[in-house]
Amino acid sequence: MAAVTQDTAVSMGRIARVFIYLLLLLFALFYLLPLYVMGINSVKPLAEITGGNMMALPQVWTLDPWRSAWSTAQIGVEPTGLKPYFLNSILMVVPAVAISTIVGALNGYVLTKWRFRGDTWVFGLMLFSCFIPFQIVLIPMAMVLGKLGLAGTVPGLVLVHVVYGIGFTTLYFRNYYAAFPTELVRAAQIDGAGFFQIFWRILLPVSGPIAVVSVIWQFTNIWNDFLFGASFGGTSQPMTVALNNLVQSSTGVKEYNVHFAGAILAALPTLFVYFVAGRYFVRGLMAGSVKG
Amino acid sequence: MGFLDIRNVTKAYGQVEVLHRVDIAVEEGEFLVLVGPSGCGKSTLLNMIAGLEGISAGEIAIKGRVVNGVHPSKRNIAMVFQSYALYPNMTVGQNMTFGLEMHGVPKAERDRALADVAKLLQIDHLLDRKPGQLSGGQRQRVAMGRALVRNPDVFLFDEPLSNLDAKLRVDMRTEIKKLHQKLKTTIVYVTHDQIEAMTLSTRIAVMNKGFVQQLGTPKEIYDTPANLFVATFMGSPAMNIIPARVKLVDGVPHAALTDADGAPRLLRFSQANLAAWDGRDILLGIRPEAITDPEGADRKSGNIQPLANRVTVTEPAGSDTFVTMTLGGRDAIARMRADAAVSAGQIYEFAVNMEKAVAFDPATEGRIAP
Amino acid sequence: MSTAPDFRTRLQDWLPKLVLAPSFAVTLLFVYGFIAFTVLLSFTGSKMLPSYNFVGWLNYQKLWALPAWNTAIVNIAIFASLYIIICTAVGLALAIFLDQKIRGEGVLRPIYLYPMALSFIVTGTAWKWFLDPGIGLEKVMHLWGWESFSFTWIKDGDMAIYTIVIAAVWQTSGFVMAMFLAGLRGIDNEILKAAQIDGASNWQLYRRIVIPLLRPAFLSAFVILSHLAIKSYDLVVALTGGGPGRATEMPATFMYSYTFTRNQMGIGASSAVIMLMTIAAIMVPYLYAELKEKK
Amino acid sequence: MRSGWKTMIKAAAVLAMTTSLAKAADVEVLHWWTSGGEAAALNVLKDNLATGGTGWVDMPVAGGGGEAAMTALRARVTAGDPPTAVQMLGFDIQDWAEQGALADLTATAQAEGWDKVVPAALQKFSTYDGKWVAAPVNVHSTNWVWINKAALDATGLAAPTTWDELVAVLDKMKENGITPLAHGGQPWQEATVFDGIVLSMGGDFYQKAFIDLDPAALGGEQMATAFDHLIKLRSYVDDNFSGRDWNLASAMVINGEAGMQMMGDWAKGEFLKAGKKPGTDFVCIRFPGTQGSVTFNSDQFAMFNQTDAAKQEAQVNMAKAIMDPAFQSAFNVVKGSVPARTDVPNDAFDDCGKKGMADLAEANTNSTLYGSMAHGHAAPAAVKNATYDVITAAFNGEYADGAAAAKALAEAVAAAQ
Repeated sequence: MAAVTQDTAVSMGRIARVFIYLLLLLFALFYLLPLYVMGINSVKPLAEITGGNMMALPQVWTLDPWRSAWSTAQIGVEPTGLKPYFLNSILMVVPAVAISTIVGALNGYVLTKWRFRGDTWVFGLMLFSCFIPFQIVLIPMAMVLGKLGLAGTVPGLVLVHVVYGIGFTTLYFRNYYAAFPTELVRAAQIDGAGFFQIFWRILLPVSGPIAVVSVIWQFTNIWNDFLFGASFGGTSQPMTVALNNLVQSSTGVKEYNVHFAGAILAALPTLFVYFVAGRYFVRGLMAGSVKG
Repeated sequence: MGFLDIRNVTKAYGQVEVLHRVDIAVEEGEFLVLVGPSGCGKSTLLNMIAGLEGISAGEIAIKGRVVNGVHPSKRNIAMVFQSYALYPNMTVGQNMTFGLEMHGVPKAERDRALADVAKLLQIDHLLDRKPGQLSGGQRQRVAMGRALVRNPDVFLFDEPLSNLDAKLRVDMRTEIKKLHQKLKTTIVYVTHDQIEAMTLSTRIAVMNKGFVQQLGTPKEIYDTPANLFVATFMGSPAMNIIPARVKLVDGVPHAALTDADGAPRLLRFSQANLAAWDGRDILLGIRPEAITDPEGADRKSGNIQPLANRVTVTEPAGSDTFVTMTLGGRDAIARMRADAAVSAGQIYEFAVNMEKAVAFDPATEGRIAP
Repeated sequence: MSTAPDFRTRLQDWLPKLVLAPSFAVTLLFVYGFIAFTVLLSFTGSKMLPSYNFVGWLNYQKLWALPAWNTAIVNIAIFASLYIIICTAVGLALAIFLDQKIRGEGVLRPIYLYPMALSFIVTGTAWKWFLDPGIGLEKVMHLWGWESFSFTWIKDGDMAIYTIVIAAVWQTSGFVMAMFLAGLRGIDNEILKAAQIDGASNWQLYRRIVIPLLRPAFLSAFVILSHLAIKSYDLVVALTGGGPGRATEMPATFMYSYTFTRNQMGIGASSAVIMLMTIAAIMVPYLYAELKEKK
Repeated sequence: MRSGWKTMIKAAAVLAMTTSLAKAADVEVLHWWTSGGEAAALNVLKDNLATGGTGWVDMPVAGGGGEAAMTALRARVTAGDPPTAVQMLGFDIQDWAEQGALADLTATAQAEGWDKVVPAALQKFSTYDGKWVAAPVNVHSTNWVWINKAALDATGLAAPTTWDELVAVLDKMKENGITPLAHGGQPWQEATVFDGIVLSMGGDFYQKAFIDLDPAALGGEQMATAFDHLIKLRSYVDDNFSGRDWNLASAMVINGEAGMQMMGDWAKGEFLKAGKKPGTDFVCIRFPGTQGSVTFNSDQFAMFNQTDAAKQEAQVNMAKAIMDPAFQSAFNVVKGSVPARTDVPNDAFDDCGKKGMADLAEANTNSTLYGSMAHGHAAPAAVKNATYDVITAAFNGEYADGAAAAKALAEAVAAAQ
């Protein structure tokens, strides 16, 4: 593979190559711009922001906005900063991601290795859950959660996220497992492994790449959700709702530097996940999900 | 009652029957090969023996126990797959003992069985590697080792050599044959390669379109194919099938056919029962090795018929030379000695061993003689 | 000599379906049940909370008579087509360029990809600033000495929708790039070698061989982008709040405001039904083709 | 790894349990007062309640003047799990009361004599069907104009009291090279300005058009003139107004970039925080032609039905605490509004605050206290938003003239009813 791409690259010529690098860098700048604006303005004193250039480096560097956003900014009646909400988000995201990924993996396993009459129909129906706009489900979801006694609780929120996540996770795992040799499952059956043993011992150990895709996808989606968090979070509101409370406060001086610091804080986990696991993401996509 | 009994087994997907009333009894220690083109139902049958697919009708018994509905792991069978189906996340050793582990065999015993088999297959040095680090031949051995460790009643092989290159395939074929002779286990082996079938088996079941076309020893299958399909499927190059008419000359049946130039020729049959077919069209089947140069003709044969014919193409293959000619309007191949002096366009005197000739009914395609 | 399957085998037969059943049941209720509920609501005179006084097609008649809904339809048409085309073009170009043995690919790729990780609740303010002539790009250019530079789209009712396209492309084009990159890396190199031996130029190689081979990636990208376009809500709220005036109203914002802030749940539901039908019209043929092919 | 999960899930379960336990004798308050000053003001209430043994569970959902909070509320009520008390504006209270979702506070109200101290116009929103369902916290009046003193002096004119004077001042400011009118392009801000314009056409007209929703008034000549005035005002606003937050518009007036802003009394806080003094640095006047009349909005806490007796008691405690004159004074000093009770002493308030209280009392006695259309105190949400649509469109120049806009307004309001 290396040989061929090198061939094409070489024959592209020096000028074309410089042009490509230039274009790639230009796009990198475009993508980084909002992050730069947020970052640079989160370490300026407020006066410098209101009077100055949004792109300029700070004249006075300060970490106060970060400290304030994290632990002292007013969120509701309490000057708690975003800190407690961070924990709320974690308590919600971790189980929701874990459950939806595991359920998706099991579904993908059944839909490819234990096929039955009408399985594609079942899958097709499940897939539609990926495409439903969330605003539509708000009211009926509230009714169901109320009936279940889960309204305003963390388990309720986890349930909601799992329900609208399994379409995606099932899709990912199904496409990935479709390429996994069915003979291995048969061999394991003859070896005496049961349904779960095969899953646990044979398929799960090789599911790394797609699990990364599924986890990244679910993690970012759930972490970034605002609508469900605000509506069903009750007293354990997630980070996004707190950030919104910080940024959207109706009156008073807008402390933009604190807002930006808070925004970056709220985005740190997802940024971390993307930058650290990003390369596995492309690899995972290659491993199956793009094949459709 | 055999060791492995397949009784009137049928497989249907909804309305579509893909396997029709298969009936085979396999004796202990037998090496049965299921051979046929792809889609003939041979793998389905194997999977049904393994328990990987359900049985629509009929029954399968192993050692007298009907196993319909019994879980694959409880049939005491082992299977070697086409792709070897080695678990990529486990080492060779773990792969081989996984089945024992699943059956609750204690670790010490597993290790002993593993050591024995690894030694037998000469893969002791590979036990800590992952399948990804093995060559094709090594994987093949590991796959067999995994089956052997289980010490099953019946071994099932699903086209185990088809992923190997030509040279390795021949080596492994010999290896499997040796192993069978040494261990005397009962084997059911699926392949689409008729040479594998011929060399390995003690008995062959030739399958096509969901039917067993013929069940017999390799010699029976080769010499007296039950029908046109078996005749042409088994053997390479394939048996020559030549349209002819039976003609009685002095009460003895002859095959009347035309040579490359359209001139009529007569070849005397050895099979007297063909007299009943006097004046009717038949298909004459002659294997390439039964058409030779006169010096290369089978000296033990009691019925060598001369046949002068024009040569179309010669193909020297080192050990033999294959000669193509036209007979009865179709191409026919003769297998000559390598040094036979024959060239294209020339008329040459061939010797036809009519003792080996087979005749088929053009309508039913069934064998009518011998 | 029993022929009945033993217990374990029977359990193993049922287990796969048992495992799948909860997901399927949940989907039936939370997706199809809710859709049915929404359809039902769209025929009622629900205002603040769901009520069950049926009014026939009245909500739909009202909906199509509303100028704001027509604006939303026009906007989504402009937005979706531009967004899908630009995202695909940018994603494909970046993927092809990145596939040229670029040094630093490991750094560039996450940079292109990261916007997908951020919600507009996080980046909304930064974008608003950036697009605002008073503090953003325009002012920066002026400060840097380019006095005649003008970029006031977000304040212009006719142009504001394009700023939404810019931000949306920013967010998802990297993801599309990843999908194309995965597709490119999956192409059999022997085919490329063969094409080069056949004398294809780079341009021809991509146009005639590579891009047609990326068809599955194109399809996946199209499906993902089109449903994101129809669902786009955060983006609009964060950037323009639907303004200037109602120039950037979209079906999702329309549906939300009628259902939750204007106390006209019936009309909101009927707009939701139209959205769902549009999504279904795109998804169902795609899913049908995809799943049928694989069967 | 596995045990890690377990503890995590356990922790989540425990957390969920404790929060639901804590609810028993607490008030759970849904509100969108999240900025520093407001939250500090709410903290007064929280502390008052704490001394009486009633806990406070905070559920803030900010954004869009309570839109997000109202969505969350809808989900909570639908789920059968409403918060105890919810910050609410005008007609939302009536709408929720109509759904039968609100608790009856009449007994407490009678015992405390609320009907004697709360202005009648406010009571219209705090009561439904003769029953008290909400406790009003404050009264904001919306028909204010905030003028930069220096900019006004530069025109050489006096603070305007009529439309023509206003136009003269604005023109002069334009000549002086500043943005005459600071404005943020958000529907509610445009509606706030329009409230003032319509009120300047006369209180009766305002009443007929926005409260009675009389089609003749809505589509008539006077309304056409009002729209003409609005369109005229657009010409005094800079081009960069769209989407601007109101406090940024205030900042323009504060630093002299702009001449004036038409905004409710909450804008005062911005001026004070910037260290500006009323009278010397900035001037606060009623919208020209509306002196003596007040359009208001009022934040109230609506109490939602609770079955649990302990919660009901907590609810009553909270209502009492809100109506406590000391709290009303303390809260409104911070918030910049005036107390919802007319009997609160004005000692703690500054000059603008005192003027606000006096204006309110005067308007109350003269019956010239009107609910603000822009802030949902004149007509229900559907009508309000339909009105917004037309006003915003008119401000952005989408109608040929005021008459066309007036016609559109009458149609939109009719359609929304």
